[in-house]
Amino acid sequence: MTRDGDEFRDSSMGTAELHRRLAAIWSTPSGLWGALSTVDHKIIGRRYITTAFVFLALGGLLSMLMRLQLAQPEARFIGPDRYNQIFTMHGTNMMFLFAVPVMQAMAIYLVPLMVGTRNIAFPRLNAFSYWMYLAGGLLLWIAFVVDAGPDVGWFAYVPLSGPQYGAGKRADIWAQMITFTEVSALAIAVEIVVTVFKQRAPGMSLDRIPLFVWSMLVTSFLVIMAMPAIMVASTSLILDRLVGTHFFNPAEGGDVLLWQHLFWFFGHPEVYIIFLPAVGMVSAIVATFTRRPVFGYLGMVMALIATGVLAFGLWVHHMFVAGLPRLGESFFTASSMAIAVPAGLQIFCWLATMWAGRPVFKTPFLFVVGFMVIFVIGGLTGVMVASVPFDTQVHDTYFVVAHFHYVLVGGAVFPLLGAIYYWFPKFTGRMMSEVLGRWIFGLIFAGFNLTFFPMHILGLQGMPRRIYTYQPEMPWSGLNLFISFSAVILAAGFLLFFIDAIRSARSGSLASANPWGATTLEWATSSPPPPYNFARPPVVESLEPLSGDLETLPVASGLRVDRRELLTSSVVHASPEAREASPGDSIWPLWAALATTLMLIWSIFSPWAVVWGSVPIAITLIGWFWPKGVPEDEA
Amino acid sequence: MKEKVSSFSNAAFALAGLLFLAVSGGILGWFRQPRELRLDPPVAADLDRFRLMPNGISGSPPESYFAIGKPYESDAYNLSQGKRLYAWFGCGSCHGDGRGGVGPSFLDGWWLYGPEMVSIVASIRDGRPHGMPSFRDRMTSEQIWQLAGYVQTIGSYTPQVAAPSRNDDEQTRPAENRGPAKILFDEGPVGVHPDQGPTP
Amino acid sequence: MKEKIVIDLADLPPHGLGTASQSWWGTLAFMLIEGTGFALAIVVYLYLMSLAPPWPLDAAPPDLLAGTTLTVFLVLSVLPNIFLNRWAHQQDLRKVRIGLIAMSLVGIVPLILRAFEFPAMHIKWDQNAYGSIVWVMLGLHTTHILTDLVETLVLTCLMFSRHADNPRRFGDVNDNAMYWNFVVATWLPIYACLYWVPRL
Amino acid sequence: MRTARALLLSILVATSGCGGQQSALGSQGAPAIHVEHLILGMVAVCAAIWILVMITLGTALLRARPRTARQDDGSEKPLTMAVSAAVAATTLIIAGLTIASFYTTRGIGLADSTALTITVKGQQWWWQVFYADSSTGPGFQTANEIHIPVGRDVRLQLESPDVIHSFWVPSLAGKQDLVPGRSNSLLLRAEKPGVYRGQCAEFCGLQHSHMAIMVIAEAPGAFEGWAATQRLDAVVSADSDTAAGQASFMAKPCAACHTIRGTPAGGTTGPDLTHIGGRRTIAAGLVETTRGSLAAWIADPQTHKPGNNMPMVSLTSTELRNISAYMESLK
Repeated sequence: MTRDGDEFRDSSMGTAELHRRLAAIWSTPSGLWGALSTVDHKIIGRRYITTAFVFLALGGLLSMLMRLQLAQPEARFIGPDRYNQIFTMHGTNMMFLFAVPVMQAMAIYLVPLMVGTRNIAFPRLNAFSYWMYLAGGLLLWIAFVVDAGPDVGWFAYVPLSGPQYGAGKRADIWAQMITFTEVSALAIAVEIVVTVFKQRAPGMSLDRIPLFVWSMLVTSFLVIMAMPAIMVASTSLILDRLVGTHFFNPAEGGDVLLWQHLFWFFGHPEVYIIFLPAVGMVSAIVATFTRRPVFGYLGMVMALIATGVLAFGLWVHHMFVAGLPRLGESFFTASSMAIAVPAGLQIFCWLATMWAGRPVFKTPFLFVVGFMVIFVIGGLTGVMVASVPFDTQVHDTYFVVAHFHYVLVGGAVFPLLGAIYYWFPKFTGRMMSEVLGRWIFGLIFAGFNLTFFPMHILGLQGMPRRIYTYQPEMPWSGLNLFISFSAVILAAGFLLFFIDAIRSARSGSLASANPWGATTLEWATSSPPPPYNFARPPVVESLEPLSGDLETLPVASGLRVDRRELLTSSVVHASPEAREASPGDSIWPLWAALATTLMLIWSIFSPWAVVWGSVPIAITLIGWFWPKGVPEDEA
Repeated sequence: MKEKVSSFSNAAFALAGLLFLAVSGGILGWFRQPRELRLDPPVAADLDRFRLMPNGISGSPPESYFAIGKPYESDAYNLSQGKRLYAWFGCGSCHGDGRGGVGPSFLDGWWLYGPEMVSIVASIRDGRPHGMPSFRDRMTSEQIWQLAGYVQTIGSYTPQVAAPSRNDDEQTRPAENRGPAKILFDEGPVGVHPDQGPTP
Repeated sequence: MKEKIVIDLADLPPHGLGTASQSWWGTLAFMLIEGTGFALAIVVYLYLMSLAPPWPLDAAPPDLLAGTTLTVFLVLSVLPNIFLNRWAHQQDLRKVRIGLIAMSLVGIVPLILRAFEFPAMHIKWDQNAYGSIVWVMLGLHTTHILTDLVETLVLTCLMFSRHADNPRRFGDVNDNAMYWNFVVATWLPIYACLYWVPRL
Repeated sequence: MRTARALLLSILVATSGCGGQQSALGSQGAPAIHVEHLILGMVAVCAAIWILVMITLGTALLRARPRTARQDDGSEKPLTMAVSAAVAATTLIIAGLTIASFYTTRGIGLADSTALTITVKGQQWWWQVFYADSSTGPGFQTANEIHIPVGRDVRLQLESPDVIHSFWVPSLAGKQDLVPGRSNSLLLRAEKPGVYRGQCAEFCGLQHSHMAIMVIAEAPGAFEGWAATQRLDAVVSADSDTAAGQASFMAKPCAACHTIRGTPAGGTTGPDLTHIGGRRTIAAGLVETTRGSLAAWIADPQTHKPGNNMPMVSLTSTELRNISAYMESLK
């Protein structure tokens, strides 16, 4: 072991020299090899966010195709086979390839910055996670392009998705895509938990963690507890289809509703996996644009945790018409309604913050206001569908379609768009356009409400979901045509958003380190941050480390500059524990992801893939973890 | 400098992505599964015009069958439709789950009239001696081809990826996609069923 | 923004051990994920059982010998594992090498016993839902034994390489030992479920 | 509540005609009426809450503010009070709505054992309906159309031989799934005579969109008359086209899948056609039953309902005309 001399420490080093040395050790080399082997959380996070938004655009195109087909009764633009693939793809894509990954991607980029560390925990796992996500997304979309896209709904109920009724490999592709995205989501969840637990800046005790970080911590635990259920479910489905197990075959002791229990035990927490990060984003934006901390920090944290716990007690409300015992259903009505209390608390705390603060109506804040208007409607219709008798009339109708778009688009996409406007200068070093931002907000807000509000009425008028057409004598054609036109407004808003994002990334006005006057640590470093995030780890002395007229940032010194080193701290008080090495760039996560991809796709076709396909995975994992004799291996 | 690095690595990254897309696209394109829900009437009529050798064994399908890509042997949707027809038209009452009964077994590796599609289609359409009825007036020609394709997969010794999986019924033998003929053969000899009558 | 140095970290250790290390927490998180998976498998088992009055379905309860031997062996294997863990804490390379070789051998035995457990179930995965869940539970746990065995073997090789004498490696041995305890601990409820619940 | 109802109804287009009524609002059966009251009540409460929240939001954002910088900490106390009160109010309202929901469930109740029981099986993509033997005569089978007597509880026994479907006639009752391997039941009751349309509400494959069912509620006398007709075998009229149609039906693949009682046709894969001419619609609510629509359907079922299990049988125009005439005659 080398005893490191003082010349390798940052303690007495001049700023320019320190930056030069840190850049040398932390930068991602240029070129294809560098891009493929980087483990920088900012590069991977940006890549993740971009990919997720590409999937959003593709999913949006699908919804426009559906609106085209539904604009008039008995239209023949798209046949039932393709339409079923399209709506399955839309749901699957938006849930598994957009909503969950984009929220986790924001965390990959922001959480290490917000807790004041230099890279995410397990950065190579992070790289692996991205490749798995990309491979899963490509698998699904390529399957769709070649007319083998899943056509069983994003929920893939057996027996329709089972061996007898789901011909071909369509349902297997869906189930295996689940495996890809769940592996990547679980990996990120572990990284976030460990980053938040062990890598917080000195002094960032539990009561000084930013709300966004809290929300991502709770979300990560939800991912860890909920996603195994869908892995169990999708694996059983593939086994049923490939090797003839009988999990879902009632004639041999299996059960059709077992699928629904497993799916919704994951599926309901999934909603909160998407929504809770948005709570964090809203809190960050509200605090910055009302010029005061969010009211009721403790209440907000408690509400996050309560929502996370309650999320596991609601799944049966997706099965109210499946014929379960009445008593059980009543319990789930009560628990489903109860979750409105923590959600209400959060809304009231934001309202109180706005009341007491001094609102600045910049684009990110506009999206938060839009979120409040829309999400409250979604929450209230959620209370309605929690009631068993109410649900028997609206379950699987356009009322529910309206409800969850109000919750997911209103509750998650609006905050996300606000968050993109808010953190874009940090991501790219450039501002997005404030003028276009207002137009975009206006178009999306108006387009969204005009598109989705009428769907409540359609549902009550008896229009079921997942139909590729309807008959002319049904009284739905007028509203459907109206909705289809409104969807064009919504799409125009998103198109303008993409244009603004691309334009701003290339030629937006340059951003300072802290353009909004925010108070969390990610704004303490330059925009965009250097590869090492912070030249010296910041030290936190309050909930808002950058509040007031801060001129000097308290920092810690003593880290080495000749290896990738960061600080680990204790879980509760965040007092420094060790100077830990952070792994350097590596191509092995990519090889491991390719080997895993090979095995997972092969196993759709043959059970032996699990045996033979594991060999390359084992080899790549050994290559990944085998020490290379670099300084980061030292201790 | 930093800007340049990131834009170059982004371009390289995009290139790699496109390459991956193309390769995977090629691989999956091979498994393309379009579903033809409505067969054009002229094509359906042409399916009936296959030629058979004088002894009723083997022959050649119509040209149009090749033109549409031999869907009844390789397409999962048609094979699964064939499996439903097997149940709906009561094939099981003589052939059981494929292991035979009053009629011959499909699983013993012995095709009385040969394993070719046209022979199976002819058996279903025109019937055969010793009790196999003609289904000419009970099924359309497309249905007969679907059923024939399915019957072929039951006895296949090399399981096809596109072959149907198990039904949601009681399990009597491994499903078609697992190669039941091979599994049962490995378990022990499957003799000629005594009731099935003399071979032609 | 100007910086003001308020803490000097130079005296901190260059690597965290135990709860101070990230990999310890990472291992814990993965154990939580897999533990949830095992718990769900047991829930599925009990759910299917609740639907079927005669349980096990169409099979005798599993033979106890192989499974019980394996259980006793696994419980006993915790002992050398604890020693290995302690030696790794002491960073005693020679003893850790001995311990790892021992644990590699210990990891192979359950795989051999497991080969006898599958037939002891008196059912195959494709016979009915009972067979399916039983095979999946055994298979799931076997995967964990296998993964840990491979990890132990790799660590053993590593400990005989030039990278051996390094606190980071000893930390890896600690995490590996913790994971083996997890593999043993998860087996106990599965054992109870597979072998004793059908006898209730 | 009355105004809320009037408002909602005014938004809705009045629905009638051959399709029959299909709406959760404007219900005509006891279970659905209970739910409709709950729907209107909850919508009213929730709308009021939303308006209150929006007023608060607007005021919070736009209210005039003192020119001094950040307010001192003392001003948080009223906010704490306000938030606590709002949370308490939320809890109370939620509790109230939960109780209202329980009482609605109780109000709907369960069908008693004396209720008329009809077994409905969901098939890809049509409804098979069995009437059990009763005091007035033996049981019979029909498809895609259920007749029920007005003012009487009817218990539907819901089963599925293939995939999950969901029986939903919104004007009469909430929906209930048909789950393979399980048997569910649903209470149906119509207060007024009429035609109530419903359709499958659980995604069930290619033709989920075209899987409608008609519930026809009629006076008890009319219902018994209808049931008596259904029990009879098919009667062939003397018309020569019809007789020729019957001959073609038996000679062609049609008879392999469909049953017409009183004839050799005994297939069980497709719907029972014994009295198809007397049903309002064909192909599970796809089109009204006329000779023309029958001919169009038989000639090319895969164009009208792509993916359904009825094959395109090649027929001459005469055969097609005759078979359509025969179908129409099966009243």
